[in-house]
Amino acid sequence: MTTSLRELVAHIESGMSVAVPTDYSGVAMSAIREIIRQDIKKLHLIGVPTCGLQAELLIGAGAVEVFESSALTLGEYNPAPCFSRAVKNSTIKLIDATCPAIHAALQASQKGIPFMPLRGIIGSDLLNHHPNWKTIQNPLAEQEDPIVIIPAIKPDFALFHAPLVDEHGNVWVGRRKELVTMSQASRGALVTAEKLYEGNLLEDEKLAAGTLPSLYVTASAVTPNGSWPLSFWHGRDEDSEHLKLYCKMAKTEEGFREYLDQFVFQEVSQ
Amino acid sequence: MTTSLRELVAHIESGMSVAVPTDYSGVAMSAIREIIRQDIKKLHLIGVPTCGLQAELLIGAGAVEVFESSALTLGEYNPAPCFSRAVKNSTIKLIDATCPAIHAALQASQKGIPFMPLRGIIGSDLLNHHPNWKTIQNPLAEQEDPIVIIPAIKPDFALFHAPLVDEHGNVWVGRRKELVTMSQASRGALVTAEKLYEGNLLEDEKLAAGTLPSLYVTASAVTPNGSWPLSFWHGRDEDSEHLKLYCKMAKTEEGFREYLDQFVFQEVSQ
Amino acid sequence: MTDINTKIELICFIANLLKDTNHVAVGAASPIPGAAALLAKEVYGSPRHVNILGSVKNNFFTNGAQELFDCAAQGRIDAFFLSGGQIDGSANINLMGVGDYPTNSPRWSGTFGSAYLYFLIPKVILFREEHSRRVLVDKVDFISAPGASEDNIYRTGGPYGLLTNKAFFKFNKQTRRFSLQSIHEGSSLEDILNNTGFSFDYQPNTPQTVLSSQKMRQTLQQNTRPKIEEVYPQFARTLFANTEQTS
Amino acid sequence: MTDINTKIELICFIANLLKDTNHVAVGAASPIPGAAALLAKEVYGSPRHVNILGSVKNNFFTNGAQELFDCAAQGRIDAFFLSGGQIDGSANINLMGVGDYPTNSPRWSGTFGSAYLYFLIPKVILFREEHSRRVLVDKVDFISAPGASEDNIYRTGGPYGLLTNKAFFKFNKQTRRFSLQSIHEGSSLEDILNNTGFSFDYQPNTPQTVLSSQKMRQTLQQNTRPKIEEVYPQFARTLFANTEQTS
Repeated sequence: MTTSLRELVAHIESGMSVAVPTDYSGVAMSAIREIIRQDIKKLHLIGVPTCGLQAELLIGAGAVEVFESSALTLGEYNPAPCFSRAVKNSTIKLIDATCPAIHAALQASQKGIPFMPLRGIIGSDLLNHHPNWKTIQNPLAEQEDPIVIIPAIKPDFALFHAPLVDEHGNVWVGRRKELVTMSQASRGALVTAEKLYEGNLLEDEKLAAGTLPSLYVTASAVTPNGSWPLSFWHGRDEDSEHLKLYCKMAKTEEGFREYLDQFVFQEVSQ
Repeated sequence: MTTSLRELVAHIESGMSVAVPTDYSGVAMSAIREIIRQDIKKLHLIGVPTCGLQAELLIGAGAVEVFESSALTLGEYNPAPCFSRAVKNSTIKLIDATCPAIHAALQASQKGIPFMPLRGIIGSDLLNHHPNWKTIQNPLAEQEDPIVIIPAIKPDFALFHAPLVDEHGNVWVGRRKELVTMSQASRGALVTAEKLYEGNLLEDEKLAAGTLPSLYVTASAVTPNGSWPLSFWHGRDEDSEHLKLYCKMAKTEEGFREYLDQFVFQEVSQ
Repeated sequence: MTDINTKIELICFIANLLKDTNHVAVGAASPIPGAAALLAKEVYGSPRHVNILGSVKNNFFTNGAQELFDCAAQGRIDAFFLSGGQIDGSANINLMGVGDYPTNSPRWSGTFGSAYLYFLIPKVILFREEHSRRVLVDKVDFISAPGASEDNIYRTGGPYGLLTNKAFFKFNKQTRRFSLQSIHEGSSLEDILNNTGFSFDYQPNTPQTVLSSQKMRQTLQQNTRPKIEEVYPQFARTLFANTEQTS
Repeated sequence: MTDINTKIELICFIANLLKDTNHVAVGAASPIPGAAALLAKEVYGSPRHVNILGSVKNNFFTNGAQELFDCAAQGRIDAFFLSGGQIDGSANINLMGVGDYPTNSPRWSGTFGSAYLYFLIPKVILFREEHSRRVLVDKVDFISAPGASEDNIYRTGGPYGLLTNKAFFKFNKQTRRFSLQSIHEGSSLEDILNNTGFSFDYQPNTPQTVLSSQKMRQTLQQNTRPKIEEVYPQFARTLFANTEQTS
């Protein structure tokens, strides 16, 4: 039931919307590089709720038309060079949000409702620039009580890296329930996994509690070290040397092209 | 950190609202009998999303002022005699809902939002009788698009039976995520557990994925066989003989009193 | 036909209604639809996913009791079963009780998820074995869930048909009426007319319900049986009590 | 004061601000607030719950990334820390960038959860080590999250104070202004006035920030150190590089 990384990524077409998780949730970096190799363009990338190197690379490679998230951060390696250039030169469209609004928008899609109300936000300049949010009077309140409503976001795909997948296509995500939300909110999930689990994840009640059922999974590929060079919560540390190298190379547009040549295009598609 | 059943139940005061799960989620029947022994009255009982013997007993014992749920069912032992009498004689106030609306109301409380919109319902007579639901125009739609909004329900307590509790007050609920929702939606959770887990449930990533953290747990008591005579998803089968006996005895008001004497008042509080 | 044979025919009949689905969800106390879904999966390979609610082993939901409702709203459940203490000619169902709400007598269990799932699951099969004027009424006393909605109401699902132990009706969304499709062995058009409290469309020459194939009954006996036993042990005991009779 | 000693003083100072809390949440890349919360738990037994986000071991949330926000809305988080590329005299914070949105240059990371958490957590401590006119501006270029709201806006939380490596200010909700509470060793009122881009209330005789007690520094060294090392290994290495210096 699992597939190759190449076939997994081939589900994504230019112009689609793809939801990806934040660094600590499990980032499918191998798949991100494969997206660049397959020359998929005009993506609407949704960082749930923030985004890091994966958005930086895709933006640098010119694969992103719209970037919707609450932040793009490389953590201690900030600032993100390609993102900074893209913002300055307006080569991407930004939809800037705040973390719980990204979650709320996906949860609305997960629940099949058109919107979710959310507290806070009023008075933030985000509200003046966001193309979809709307402030309404709370229909239950007798006094004045403005509240922001967040329209549902229904991505084409959720794309992430998980610890385990089984041959039925069930995926163990553990405590990372935002991956469940992202997957159920999307048309389908594309998952790279560190390991193949022998057996059925749903037959062990302990594992089942952290399992995304195959019903929601479009394709999965066993991709050991799939989050490299980022860390993975269920395993590896980040490759700090590589990240430092990235920041150094990506300082200039030319250096970034060289980085792509060396670490993306020369990597063999699995 | 765990307490006695008596002290656990003593957190509940007359007039409070208590959310309890449906039979397959884990019902704290021992605690329900303790509520009757402690003579706690005027409860607003919320069956999430439906309810069975626990509501039937509490209603029969005169402990319930308001019953809010989507159904009261004894399954193959239907009809529920005390519930039927109470409805016929109008001795309880009914708030009849539909399952996803109960979930949505608790999720709204969990998210600290005043309401959650929900599809469906329009055209159901439920909508004509529910005291809190409201139909509004979807503020995002250009065409006519009525949608029901479900106000948040914030119970005083969630009360349920779980497989495991640890000495820190963390509770393992496995796949039964509605128990997490109920607990986070409430001021606090009161939990009886089949077993004490040696160690910290949060330190094992497999168990952590199905664990309700102690932050949300007001009190917990180790109560083996705490769902008796109902079945428990993580262990025991129902006591069918006892359930048949109950139905026989509770056919009349007098028989029900006798049942209470024999199986509730004569049971020793732990 | 024996009672057991009737049940087996109902199972096979429903299984045939499910062969174009990917994911069928079945309520907890519904052994005939549950067995049918498992049989269809066995025979046709579709539905691919069968979810028996309330079961631990045969329920693959992991996100709590709310997942069923979320999943339906996502359009990921293709077929479901509802029943009713009363069902009327507009496919309205009543799970609340007889008489005026809230002091119904008898009061039934309540509406469960029907007021929602009926709107969102494309193929809802109404299933009630009892075919009588007591159940199939002209107008339900309480609409737990309406059979049809105005055009401005968001609705992606609704009634596909009504199956009883006497007949199968399809529901016509345009006319908002049932039309009789076939009459089970042992019944007749006259019997149906006598025992149905609502008016419905029919042809004078309504065909008899086609009996199940021997192959299907065999698959049920041999392949699906252990799965049914796992989920509905008591029901399986009755159903497979006398295996000779059924093959 | 050495840089290390300054950090230790900041940790102890923040720990004292947290002793009336039950649950403190700390963002991922915030070692000083994180160490302070762990220290307060050690010294005062409160906060009882410390949640370091982004960490696996020291994060007890189990319901995904959304739980932080739900938990805050439930009123179950008492204190949190925010910072800003710019912070103005009305406690507005800017995490977006300098210049006109959307073509900011520099563009910072973005607003994260600030536009929400600032409204819902009662004790938000603004913490930024750099105390300069570049950071503490008269008016932020972009309001990621406002310091105060009109009375008709649902708001159960907001700024408690602002801590820098020069001083501590409290925020007055009524006047919507900061008032200088104390000046750290090595700075002066004049230094503060020179380096603060917004106007604020102050007394000419503003006291010096009270230095931490030796007992507290000892507890930090001896008891809290292993916990800090677990969460912030690199930070701990710097902080405890020369243990003699700090005790």
